Amino acid sequence: MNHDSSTVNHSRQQAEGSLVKKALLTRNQEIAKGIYEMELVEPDLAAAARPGQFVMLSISKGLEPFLRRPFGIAGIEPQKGSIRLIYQLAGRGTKQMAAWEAGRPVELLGPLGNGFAWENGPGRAVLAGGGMGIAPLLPLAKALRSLNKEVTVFLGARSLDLVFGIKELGQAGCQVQLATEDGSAGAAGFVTLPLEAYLQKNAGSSAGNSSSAQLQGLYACGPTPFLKAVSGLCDRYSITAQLSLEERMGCGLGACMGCTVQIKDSAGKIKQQRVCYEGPVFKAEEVVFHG
Amino acid sequence: MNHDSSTVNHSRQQAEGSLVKKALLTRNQEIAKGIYEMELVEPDLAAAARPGQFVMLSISKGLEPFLRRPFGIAGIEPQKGSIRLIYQLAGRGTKQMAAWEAGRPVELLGPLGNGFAWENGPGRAVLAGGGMGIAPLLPLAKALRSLNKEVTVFLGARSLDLVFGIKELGQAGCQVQLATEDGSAGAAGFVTLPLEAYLQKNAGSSAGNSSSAQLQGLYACGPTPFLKAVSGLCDRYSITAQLSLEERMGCGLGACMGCTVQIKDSAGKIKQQRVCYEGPVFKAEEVVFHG
Amino acid sequence: MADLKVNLAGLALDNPVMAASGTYGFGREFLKFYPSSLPGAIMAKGLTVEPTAGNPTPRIAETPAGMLNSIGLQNPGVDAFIAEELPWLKSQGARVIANINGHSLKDFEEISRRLSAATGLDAIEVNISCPNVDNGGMFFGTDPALAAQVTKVVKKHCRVPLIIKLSPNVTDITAIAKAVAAEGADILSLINTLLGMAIDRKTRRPVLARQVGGLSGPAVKPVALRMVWQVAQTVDLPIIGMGGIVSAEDAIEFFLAGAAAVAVGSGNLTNPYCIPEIVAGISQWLDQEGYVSINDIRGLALPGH
Amino acid sequence: MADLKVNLAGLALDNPVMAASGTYGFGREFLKFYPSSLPGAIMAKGLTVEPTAGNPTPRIAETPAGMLNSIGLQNPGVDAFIAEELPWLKSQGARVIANINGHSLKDFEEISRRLSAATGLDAIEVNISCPNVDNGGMFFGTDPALAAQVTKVVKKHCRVPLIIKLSPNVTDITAIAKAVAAEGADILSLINTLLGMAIDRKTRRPVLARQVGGLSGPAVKPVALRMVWQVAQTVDLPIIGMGGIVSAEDAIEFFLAGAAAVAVGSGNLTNPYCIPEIVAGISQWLDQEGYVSINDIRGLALPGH
Ligand SMILES: Cc1cc2nc3c(=O)[nH]c(=O)nc-3n(C[C@H](O)[C@H](O)[C@H](O)COP(=O)(O)OP(=O)(O)OC[C@H]3O[C@@H](n4cnc5c(N)ncnc54)[C@H](O)[C@@H]3O)c2cc1C
Ligand SMILES: Cc1cc2nc3c(=O)[nH]c(=O)nc-3n(C[C@H](O)[C@H](O)[C@H](O)COP(=O)(O)OP(=O)(O)OC[C@H]3O[C@@H](n4cnc5c(N)ncnc54)[C@H](O)[C@@H]3O)c2cc1C
Ligand SMILES: Cc1cc2nc3c(=O)[nH]c(=O)nc-3n(C[C@H](O)[C@H](O)[C@H](O)COP(=O)(O)O)c2cc1C
Ligand SMILES: Cc1cc2nc3c(=O)[nH]c(=O)nc-3n(C[C@H](O)[C@H](O)[C@H](O)COP(=O)(O)O)c2cc1C
Ligand code: FES
Ligand code: FES
Repeated sequence: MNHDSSTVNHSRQQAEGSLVKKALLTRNQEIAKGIYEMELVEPDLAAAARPGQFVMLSISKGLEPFLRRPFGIAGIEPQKGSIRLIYQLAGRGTKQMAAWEAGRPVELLGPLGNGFAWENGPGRAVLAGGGMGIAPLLPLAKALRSLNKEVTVFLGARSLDLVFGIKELGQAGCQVQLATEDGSAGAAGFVTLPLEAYLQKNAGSSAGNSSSAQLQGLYACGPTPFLKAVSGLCDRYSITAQLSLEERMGCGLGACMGCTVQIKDSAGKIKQQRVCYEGPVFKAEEVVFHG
Repeated sequence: MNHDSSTVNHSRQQAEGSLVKKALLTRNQEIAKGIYEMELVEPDLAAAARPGQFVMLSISKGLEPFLRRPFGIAGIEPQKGSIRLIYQLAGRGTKQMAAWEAGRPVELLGPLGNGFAWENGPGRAVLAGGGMGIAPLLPLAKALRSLNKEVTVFLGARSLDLVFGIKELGQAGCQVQLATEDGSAGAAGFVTLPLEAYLQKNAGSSAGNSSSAQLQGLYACGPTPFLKAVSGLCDRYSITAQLSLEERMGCGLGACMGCTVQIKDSAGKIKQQRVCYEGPVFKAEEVVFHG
Repeated sequence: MADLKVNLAGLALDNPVMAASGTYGFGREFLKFYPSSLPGAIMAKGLTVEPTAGNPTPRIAETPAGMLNSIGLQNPGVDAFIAEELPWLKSQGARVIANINGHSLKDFEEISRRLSAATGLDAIEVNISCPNVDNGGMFFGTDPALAAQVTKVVKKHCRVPLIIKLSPNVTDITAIAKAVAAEGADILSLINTLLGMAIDRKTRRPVLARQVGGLSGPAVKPVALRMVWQVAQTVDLPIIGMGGIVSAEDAIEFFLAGAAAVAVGSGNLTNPYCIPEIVAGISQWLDQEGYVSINDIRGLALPGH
Repeated sequence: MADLKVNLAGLALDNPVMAASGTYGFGREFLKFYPSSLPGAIMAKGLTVEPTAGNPTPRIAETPAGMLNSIGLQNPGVDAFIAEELPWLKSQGARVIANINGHSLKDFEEISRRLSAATGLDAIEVNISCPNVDNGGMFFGTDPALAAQVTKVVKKHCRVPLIIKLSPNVTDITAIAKAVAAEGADILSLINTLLGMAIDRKTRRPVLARQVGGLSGPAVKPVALRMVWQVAQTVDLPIIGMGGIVSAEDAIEFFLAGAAAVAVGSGNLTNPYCIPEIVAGISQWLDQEGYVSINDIRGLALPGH
């Protein structure tokens, strides 16, 4: 992703050297209920990674599990030569990962896919993360803050014990608005409610806005129904948005056509695009939601 | 195996409690080229194990590899609560085992099968091991020595770097005769040559024997062609022998009929018997060799 | 506690987890681990009219997430089963299903005739799908007309629920299912093993003495699930699902695919406690998900649910 | 250094390790890892006459030592292949095999007619065995007469070696092999995927949107090996063996079973360097075992060797 581009730019950040990397696991700990954070040191990876990109982790050298596992990059620290992943226990792959100890070499492919795009210079951005969708927004929030943008992050989770990243976002100078479905913290209910309230107030012309800077766009990641709702809001309030999508993946490389989504261009023509290759980040108005 | 029985006795040494055991790996080191020795602590197992019995090791908790792996018990130390296994790198199971570090819990089934039988009191025994077949003869040699029997052990190996157990046998007070196929140590050629020379001298009536005690029997373990040759010698020199057989195993428990061999009774009637259950030790004269 | 009882066309079982034929002998070897009454039923080792020696060894090969076997129906013959194994198993409180095999229709007729005199038998399973014998065996299971004939012949003498065990080595398993259903099969069990092979790079030869063998274990689970799911949509008979079940999770998938009960085969070889662990795991899962009975989850993954 | 060159009915390749159709796109994605000229040949993603969108997602599920896919032949259509992908691949020095599909004989005729005008194509592979499309697809591959018809239709327009790709979802794969051999197939490739299914315990539904999918990966290797071994004994055509090959050891087993060349499918997804590693591994093994050519080990595990 090119930081200088002013629109979503799907040109690939070509990785230096091979995409197959061996990284050193330096930290692996539970940060919320059933949610772990892993730090991996691999300087080339850390230098090349952009917010919104992902990696395919190899869980075992053998056949079990057979496929690699995709995880969004949740932290990028080129100075330390490290990236971070935040993952939730889902099945046997993540269960094995949770047992890994620091010092272990981890094989992965990455960075993969195209990250988020943004305009250079100041401005205002809204980020909305549902559940694990918060993870890939963390490095994005920091990148936007480093350009001195005002960043408001809406975090939605089922309950407080599944929330992570708030402190990190606060330290980076983001406004954080939390909603939990069970009301255990922040607003009760879906995070799309406070998000809608915010958009209502802040969208459109910057006149009458609660903030001075212009709202440049919205970035969202989370479960499909959440993205669909966010997409609807953006449509209603005429806000351009970028969505990070998920699909079950075979290769993560663009070869198997396993992760195809329907993307419609401005003329309304539908194309098949690969989440792993043309995505995972797409313009909200281009994404065709089914069902 | 009942130590008091004077003939091969296939009654099963009933294990106390469950056959499924979790043992602690306390040592795992290379003792010859590509040959490793593993010490496992599990007091019930050490107390129940008899020379000639085996265990089925679980290599992984998952599906890879799928089946357990059979290994003869190569050392029994009830006082230390431990047993030893000696294994050669053969494929992916043994390769994984070689990487295990002390402190690891190892799941296994055992002790399984029926061990060797011997007469109580002094006497004289010959043991013949080919290749890895030496492993299960080690605890047998010690048990026989503890009854003050004279024990001569014939060890055959492809070359010197694959030989193990000599020192242990020497310390236990056994006579050891080594033969290597490449002549790198001991007699050159197959170990059946010096064995035959020995049997020629010592078989039959104890009159004219080089030793005073009576030759009570021969115990052999090794590859099938070796066992077949040994069996032929025993036949020729009218020596009763016990052979420990190998077959590819499914369950190790007697349930799958994977490890069947043909055993003929004294009337010449052929029965199907399971190496894992009625064996692995059989009387030489009962074993039907094919091909 | 959820109710694990199932009733398959009159075959009433305390729980739906059976031991698959050929992986459990006649139950004796597992007595060291748990009572023979624990499995929903024990499908005994495949029987033939006369005692059978089986194939030469090696009979076992390992494959990725699975195994091959070419046992070749080694068994003491149906009479020994009736005289010794069946009474012993019944004395242990086990539910017993005889698994029968033949090289000809006459064989099937004879073995079912002899079994009709046995007391205590809970069901008969007809193996028309064994890939490990030369004549008969799988042959009967790959042609709808032949499968129907075997069913008819056995049905004549069968006084207990009749299970036909289907072969996965066919183009269309639903055609076989329909054919045997039409001739009076009460229950279907599937799948038997897939015909496979392993080659030894060192010797350059097949690993198994018989060259080919039957593939089982987790590797075949996707094929087994698909076939159960297809057959459940085709015929209205209870299905005993098997093929690769080694955990409660696996078993639950078969119920969702439409099975009324399941059987564990290779899993018994790698983990002698496989069946009790699966029974406990299913029970726990049903409770956790709020189901009252195992029958409540049957077929939930079928179209139209 | 052992000679890795093979010649399959005129299809001469520098090495016998190909990329299997559908797992390698049109080669572009692997250029990041190694040159497109490295594989013996690239079997391009399955083509249809018109551009095809494929099936809804999820299209991928993981299974023990394997995977299911239900891509449904998403592709840009044969014309785009001829205009863009083929010239590009040839400019990279690749050997290119077009994988063609159809819902009707007319489709097969049309697509082969269009391909007959393409320059640079090294062979055509006819997929009569895709389990992931509703009409046609596997249907043609499960009946000897239909398989023969497709072969005949394509043969008419085919100016390059003609490969027929067989389905494993059949009772007797040798019958199909004989039928297509009789109509002029030059080479056989096998196996395509086994029809399978995965069920999600949480949703109680099939994992794949299309419910069933094609099983591939190491899990199916024993079935693939058996079929190659059977077909090699039945017809006198060179065989491209595939199904579960992820290592040089796997590949060698296929040669021993009678394959003249091999292809790597799912292995490309889990390890982008799978093909070069296998090429190097085969070469090393041949040297170590003292073989002069890969052709020397072909069929060593067949009866009579
Ligand atoms: C681009 C992308 C980025 C992702 N980023 C994250 C992240 O940052 N943190 C996180 O916790 N999770 C993330 N996921 C989801 C994550 O990949 C799955 O939770 C994980 O693969 C589950 O593996 P498992 O073995 O534990 O579960 P299993 O249930 O055993 O998985 C079985 C199979 O299904 C696939 N699978 C299961 N769930 C998903 C899913 N939701 N999406 C895609 N494939 C799935 C697995 O890859 C595997 O092939 C991401 C997915 C994608 C596609
Ligand atoms: C009763 C018995 C006692 C044994 N004792 C010893 C011992 O003390 N030390 C030792 O080094 N080896 C012993 N073996 C052989 C040992 O079991 C095999 O070498 C080992 O299982 C190979 O496993 P692997 O995964 O490394 O090889 P792989 O080639 O990957 O094995 C693949 C499969 O073949 C089976 N297998 C391979 N070789 C043999 C074999 N020779 N016998 C039986 N099964 C085999 C494995 O169990 C496995 O299922 C014994 C075998 C038996 C039957
Ligand atoms: C060692 C072994 C022996 C078997 N013998 C028989 C048999 O005698 N009769 C029969 O119907 N099925 C037999 N089977 C097939 C199993 O009953 C079962 O159908 C198959 O293994 C699939 O289940 P699994 O994957 O759980 O093993 C045998 C399977 C194995 C592994
Ligand atoms: C994702 C995927 C897509 C596939 N698409 C095709 C295809 O378009 N045409 C075809 O003939 N085979 C297709 N196949 C089958 C493979 O070419 C191959 O026959 C099969 O996967 C077995 O090999 P493997 O076990 O090495 O994957 C596909 C397989 C996979 C995994
Ligand atoms: S996962 Fe293979 S193309 Fe995207
Ligand atoms: S290994 Fe199963 S009976 Fe011996």
